[in-house]
Amino acid sequence: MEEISNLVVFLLEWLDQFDAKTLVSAAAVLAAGFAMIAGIGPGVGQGYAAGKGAEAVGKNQKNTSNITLVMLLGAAVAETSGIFSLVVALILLYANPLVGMEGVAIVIAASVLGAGLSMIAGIGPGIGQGYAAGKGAERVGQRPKYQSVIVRTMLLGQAVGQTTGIYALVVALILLFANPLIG
Amino acid sequence: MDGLSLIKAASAIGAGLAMIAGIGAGIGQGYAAGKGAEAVGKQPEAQGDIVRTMLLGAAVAETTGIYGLVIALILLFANPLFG
Amino acid sequence: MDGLSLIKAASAIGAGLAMIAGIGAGIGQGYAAGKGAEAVGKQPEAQGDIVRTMLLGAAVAETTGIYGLVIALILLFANPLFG
Amino acid sequence: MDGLSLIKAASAIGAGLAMIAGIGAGIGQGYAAGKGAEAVGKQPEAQGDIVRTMLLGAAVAETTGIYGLVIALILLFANPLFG
Amino acid sequence: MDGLSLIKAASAIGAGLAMIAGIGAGIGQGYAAGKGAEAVGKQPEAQGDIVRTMLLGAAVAETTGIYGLVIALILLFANPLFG
Amino acid sequence: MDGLSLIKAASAIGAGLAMIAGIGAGIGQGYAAGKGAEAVGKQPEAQGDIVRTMLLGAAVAETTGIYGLVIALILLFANPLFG
Amino acid sequence: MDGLSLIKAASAIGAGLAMIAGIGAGIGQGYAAGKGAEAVGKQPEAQGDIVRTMLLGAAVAETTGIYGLVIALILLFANPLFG
Amino acid sequence: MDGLSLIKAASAIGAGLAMIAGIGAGIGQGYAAGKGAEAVGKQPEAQGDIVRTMLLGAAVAETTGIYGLVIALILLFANPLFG
Amino acid sequence: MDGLSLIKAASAIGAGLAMIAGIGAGIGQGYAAGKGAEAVGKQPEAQGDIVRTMLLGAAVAETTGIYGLVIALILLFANPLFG
Amino acid sequence: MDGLSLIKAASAIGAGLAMIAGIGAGIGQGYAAGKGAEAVGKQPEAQGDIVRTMLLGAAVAETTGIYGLVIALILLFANPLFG
Ligand code: NA
Ligand code: NA
Ligand code: NA
Ligand code: NA
Ligand code: NA
Ligand code: NA
Ligand code: NA
Ligand code: NA
Ligand code: NA
Ligand code: NA
Repeated sequence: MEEISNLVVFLLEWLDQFDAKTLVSAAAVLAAGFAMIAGIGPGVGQGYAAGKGAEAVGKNQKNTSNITLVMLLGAAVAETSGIFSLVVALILLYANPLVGMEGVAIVIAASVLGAGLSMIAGIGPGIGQGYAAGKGAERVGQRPKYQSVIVRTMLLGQAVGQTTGIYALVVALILLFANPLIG
Repeated sequence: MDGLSLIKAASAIGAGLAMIAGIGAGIGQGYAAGKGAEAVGKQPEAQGDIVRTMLLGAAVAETTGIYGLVIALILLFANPLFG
Repeated sequence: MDGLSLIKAASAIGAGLAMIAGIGAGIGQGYAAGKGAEAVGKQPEAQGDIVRTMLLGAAVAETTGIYGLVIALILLFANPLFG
Repeated sequence: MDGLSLIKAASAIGAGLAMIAGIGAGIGQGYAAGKGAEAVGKQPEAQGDIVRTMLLGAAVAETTGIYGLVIALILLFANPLFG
Repeated sequence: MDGLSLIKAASAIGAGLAMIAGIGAGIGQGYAAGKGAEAVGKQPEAQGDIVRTMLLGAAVAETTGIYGLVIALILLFANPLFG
Repeated sequence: MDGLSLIKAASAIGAGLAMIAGIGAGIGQGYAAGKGAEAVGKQPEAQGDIVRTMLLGAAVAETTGIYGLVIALILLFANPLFG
Repeated sequence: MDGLSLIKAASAIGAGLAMIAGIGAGIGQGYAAGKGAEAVGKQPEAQGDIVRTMLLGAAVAETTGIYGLVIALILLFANPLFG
Repeated sequence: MDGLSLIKAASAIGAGLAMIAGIGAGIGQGYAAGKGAEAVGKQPEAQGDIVRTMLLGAAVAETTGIYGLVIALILLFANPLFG
Repeated sequence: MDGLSLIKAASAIGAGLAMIAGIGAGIGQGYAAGKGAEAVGKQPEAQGDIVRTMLLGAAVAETTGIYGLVIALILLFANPLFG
Repeated sequence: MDGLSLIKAASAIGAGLAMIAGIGAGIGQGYAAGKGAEAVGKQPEAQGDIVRTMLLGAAVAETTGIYGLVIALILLFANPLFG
C-alpha cells in the first residue's frame, strides 16, 4: 500500500485517470456552489434594511413612500454582489471558457475553483451596503427634507464599500478569461 | 471509474455549498421580523404599513437564497456539464 | 470503488453542507423572539399583534432553512444523480 | 477499499457538518434569553407574558437545529445511501 | 488500508466538526450574561426574576450545543457505521 | 501506511476542529465583560450583584467550549477509535 | 503531472482564498456609509466634516482588502514559487 | 512515506485549526475594551471599578483561546499520537 | 513529482489563507470610521481629537492583518521550508 | 516524495490557518477604536483616561492574535515535527 501511504500522491494519481474536460467540469460545479455563498451578504444586509424600514414606517407613517424608496434603492445596490456571483456561476456552468481548453488539467480545474472561492468576498459589500440602506431609510423617515443629501452620502459610502467585491470579481474573471497560469 | 461520476459527485457537493447562501436571508429576515414586531407594539395603528414594509423588504432579501436554490437545482436536475 | 459509490459519498457530504443554511433562521428567529418578548413586556395590551407579526416574520425567515432541508432530502432519498 | 466504506466515511463527515446548523439557534435563543431577562427586570409584573413569548419564539428558532440533527441521525442510523 | 480505518478516520473529523455547533450557545449565552448583569445593576430588587429568566433562556440555547456533543460521542463511542 | 496512522492523523485534525467551538464563549463572555464594566460604572453600589451575575452567565457560556476541549482531549489521549 | 503544474494549480486556489479578505472592508465601509448617511441627515451643516471623516476611515479599512488583492496578483502574475 | 509523517503533517494542520478559536476572545475582549473606554469617559471617578470588571471579564473570555493554544502546543511538542 | 513542488504548492495556499485575517481589520476599522463620522457630526469642534483617537485605534486594529501579510510574504519570498 | 516534504507542506498550510485567529483582534480593537473616538468626542477632558483604557483593553484583545502568529512562526522556523 505504499502508493496510498502518501495521500497527496494517491489523490493526484487518482485524479490523473480523468481527462481534462471531466476535471474542469467537476471543478466548475463546485465553484458554482462556492460562488453562491456570497448571497449571505445581501440576505443579511437587505433584511436589516427591511427591519429598519418597517421601524421607520411605524414612526413616520406619513413618510412611508420616501422610506420605502430609499430602502429599495439601498437594497438594490446591496444586491450587486449576489448578482455578480450568480453571473459567475452561470458562466461557470453554461459558458465556461476553460472547459475544453488546452493545457494541464489540474491548473485549469484549480483556476475554476479559485474563481468560485474569490466571489465569496461579496458577502462583505452585501452586508455593509444593506446596513447603509437601513440607516438611510431610517434617517429619511425622520428628516425627509434632507433626503437628497442622505441618499447621496449613502450611495457614496456604498460605492466605497463595493470595491473589494469588484476586486474579487476581477480576479475571478482573470482566472477564467485571461489566466496567466495556463498555456 | 468514469468521468461522469466525478462530475456528478462534485455536483452533489456544489449543491450543498450553494444552499449556504440561505444563512443571509435567515438572519436578515429574522431581524426584520423582530423590528416589525417591535414597531407594531409601539404604533399598532400603523400595523398595516409596518407589516407591508417588512414583507416587501424581506422579499428583496430572499433573492440570493433563491439564486442558491436555483443553482443547486440546476446542478441536480439540469446539469449542463453532464453532456 | 465504483462511480455510484463516489456519487453517494459526495451526496452525504452535500446533504450535511446544505443544512448549514439553517444557521441563518436560527439567528434571525431568535432575534425576533427577543424583540417580541421585549415588546410584549412594554405593551402587553398589544401582545396579539406583536406575536402575530413576530411569527409571520419568522415564517418568512424559515424558508431558506427549508430550502436547505429539501436539497438534503433530495440528495438522500430522491437523488437524480444516481441515474 | 470498498464503495460502502467510502459512503460510510462520508456519512460520518456529513453528520458532523449538519450539526453546524445549531450555531444559529444557539445565538438566536441566547439573544432572546438576554432580552427576556432585561424585559423581566423592567416589567416584573409582565413576567408571564414575556417568558411565554420568549419561549414561543425560541421554539420557532430551534427548528433548523432540529433539521440538522435529523439529517445527522438519518446519515448515521437510517442511511438510504447504503442500499 | 482497510475500509473500517477510513470510516474511523472520518468519524474523528466528523466529531470535531460537530463540536463547532457550540459556537452558537457560547455567543448567545454570553449575550444573556451581559444583559443579565446590566439588568441586575439597574433593578437589583428584581435580581431573582432576572437571573431565573436568564438561566431558563440559556438552558434553551444550550440544546443545539448538546446535540453536537451527542453526535460526536456517538461517532466516537457508539458508532453505528462500524457494522 | 497502516490504517491506524490514518485514524491518528484524522484525530489530530478533528482535535483542531473541535477547539473552534471556543470562538463562541470568547465572543459571548467578552460581551458580558463589556456590559459588566458598563453597569459597574453606572451603579458602583451594585458591583457585587453585577459581577456575580456576569460570572454566573459566563460560566454557563463556557460549557460548549469545554465540550470541544473534552472531545479534543479524548481524540488525543483516550481515543476509542484506535481499538 | 509535473511539479510546476501543481504549484500553478495551488496558486490559483490561493489567489481565490486571498480575495475573501475583502469581506471585512465591505462590511466595515458599509457600516461607515450608514452612519455617515445618518449623521448627515442630523447635522447637514457638518456634511463636509462627516463625509471627510467617513472617507478617511473607509480608506484605512480598505488596506487589508488591498493586501489580499496584492497577494492574489503576485500569485497570478509574479509568482516567485515558479522558479 | 511512513505513517508517522502523515500523523505529523495532520498535526501541523490541526495546530493551525486550533488557533482559530482565538477569534472569539479577540472580538469579545475588544468589545469589552470599547465599553470600558466609554464607561471611563462617562464616570471617570469609577475608573478603578470599571477597569477591574473589564479585566476580570476579559480574563474569563481568554480561556477558550488558551485551550486552543494548549491543544496546538500538545500537537507540536508533546504529541501522544506519535506513539 | 518532487517534494519541493508540494511544499511550494502548499505555501501558495497557506499565503492565501493567511490573508483571510484581514477580514477583522476591515470590519473593525470600518466600524471606527462610522463612529468617527457620527462623532464629528455631533461635536465638530472636537474633530481633531476624534479623528486622532479613531486613527490610533485603527492602527492598533491593523496589526493582525499585517501579521497575516507578513506570514504570506514569508511563505512566498523567504520560505524557510524550502531548505 | 519523502515524508519530510509532506510535513513541511502541511506546516505551510497550518501557518496560514493559524493567522485567521487575527480576525478577532481586528474586529474587537476596531470596535474599541470606534467607541474610543465617540467617547473622546463627548468628554474631551477625559481623553487621557479614555485612550488609556482603550489601549489597555486592546492589548488584552491582541493576545490570541499573537498566539496564532507564534504558532505560525514555530511551524515555519522552529518546527519540532521535522525531527
Ligand atoms: Na471598499
Ligand atoms: Na436580495
Ligand atoms: Na426566507
Ligand atoms: Na426555525
Ligand atoms: Na436550543
Ligand atoms: Na453553555
Ligand atoms: Na486597514
Ligand atoms: Na472563557
Ligand atoms: Na491588533
Ligand atoms: Na486576548
